[in-house]
Amino acid sequence: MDGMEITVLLFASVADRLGTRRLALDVPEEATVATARDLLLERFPAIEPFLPNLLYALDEEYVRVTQPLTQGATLALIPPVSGG
Amino acid sequence: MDGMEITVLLFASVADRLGTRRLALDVPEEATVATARDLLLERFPAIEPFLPNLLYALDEEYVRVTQPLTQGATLALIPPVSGG
Amino acid sequence: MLIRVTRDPLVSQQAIDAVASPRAGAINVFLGVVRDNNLGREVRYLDYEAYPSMAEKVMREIAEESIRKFGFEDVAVLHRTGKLEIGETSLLIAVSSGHRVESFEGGHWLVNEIKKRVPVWKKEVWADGESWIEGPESLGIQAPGQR
Amino acid sequence: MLIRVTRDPLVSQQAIDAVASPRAGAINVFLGVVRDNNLGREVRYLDYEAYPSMAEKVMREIAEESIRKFGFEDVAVLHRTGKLEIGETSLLIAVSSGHRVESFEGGHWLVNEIKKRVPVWKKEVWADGESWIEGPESLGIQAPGQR
Repeated sequence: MDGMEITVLLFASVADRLGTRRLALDVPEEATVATARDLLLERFPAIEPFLPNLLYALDEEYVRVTQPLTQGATLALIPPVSGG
Repeated sequence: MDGMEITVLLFASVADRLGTRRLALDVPEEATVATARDLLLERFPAIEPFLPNLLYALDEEYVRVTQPLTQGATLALIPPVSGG
Repeated sequence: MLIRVTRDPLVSQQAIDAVASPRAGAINVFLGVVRDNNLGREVRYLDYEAYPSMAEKVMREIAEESIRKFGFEDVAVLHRTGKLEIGETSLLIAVSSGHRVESFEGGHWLVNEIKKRVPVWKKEVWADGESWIEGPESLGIQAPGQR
Repeated sequence: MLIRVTRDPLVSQQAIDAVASPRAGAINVFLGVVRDNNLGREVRYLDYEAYPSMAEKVMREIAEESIRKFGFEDVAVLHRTGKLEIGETSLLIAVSSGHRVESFEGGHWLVNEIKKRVPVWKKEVWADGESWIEGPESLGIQAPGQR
């Protein structure tokens, strides 16, 4: 069993819908952001309508969904921002 | 003798050159701003180099040199402004 | 450079003091303020949520970019989070520059980029409901490195 | 509307408070600040002279024009006179508006008009001399009703 564990951060509408702002997620070796996204969708189908508008940040940096994950990384799901 | 008396205000470079910031000027009946300007030039030849760049305000309103003066009016000679 | 995400009230003078410089002839300050209405709805208050550590990181990147782009002497960017009443300041930026033109143009650019890229979200609370604002303006985002 | 020519130090918060409005989503504040250099000369301090009553009248006219033109909620314009040290604020304006775009564009317009039309003059004092600044920028003036 060569998996990794990452931390997933949720915000705003997504966090409210899933009822949590932070969760641990086990992902397989060589997983990418897309892998994590698909696992989350499997575990939380309610996330589905949000996916088209999400951006992803890995360790506080916006990344493409092809970006590989690393052990202990923090993946943030970023809904369209509305600060200011 | 049907003349009027007006107050003339001077500022910045012009005031420094003439050594005064305020003077009373007797002007003839039916005088305009141009009349006052010509009288000032006669009395204070040192004002000559400033004239091309001056604007005129009569009772705190920018006016043309053809504007008629009135008894007791305040005429201000306005060098190019540099506030801000 | 002053960069801060905070739950405390934002004080303009703090941002102005942070950007002061003997070479600055112009300081532009922008306050984003909670308005009593939005898109025809009457707003009771706003609730701002941030991803604070990443928000400060992105704010710093944008501030550094603005210094290169507009030649600012210095920049301050502060964003408040939590419950904000009508009239309270949610975003406070200040820029100092030699002359006024860059201070206005660069200040405007800075606010636009902050609203596009910084991970902060606002929830509108009305008399009869509430909603996260993740509107069309926000959807235009193209983050660096994003497909 | 707050319009003032004064010898006292200008305090930003006073201008911000003066333009606050529940309908305002944006407040833009501009500070004209005394810089330590101009056109390559090292400046020791500035001395501002005004025609105070007319300056306030013209500032008020420009402020009212800006409200019609940009739909501001409110406007504050303050100009200081007398001796100003490096870093001190000579001009302070604040505008409040529904949205940020007008606050930047209209604030910039307001500062430009004030510098063109308000009867205020600045004397630069250097280590080895002094001079009234009545420069090319100022010469571009075309006052209302002027030939």
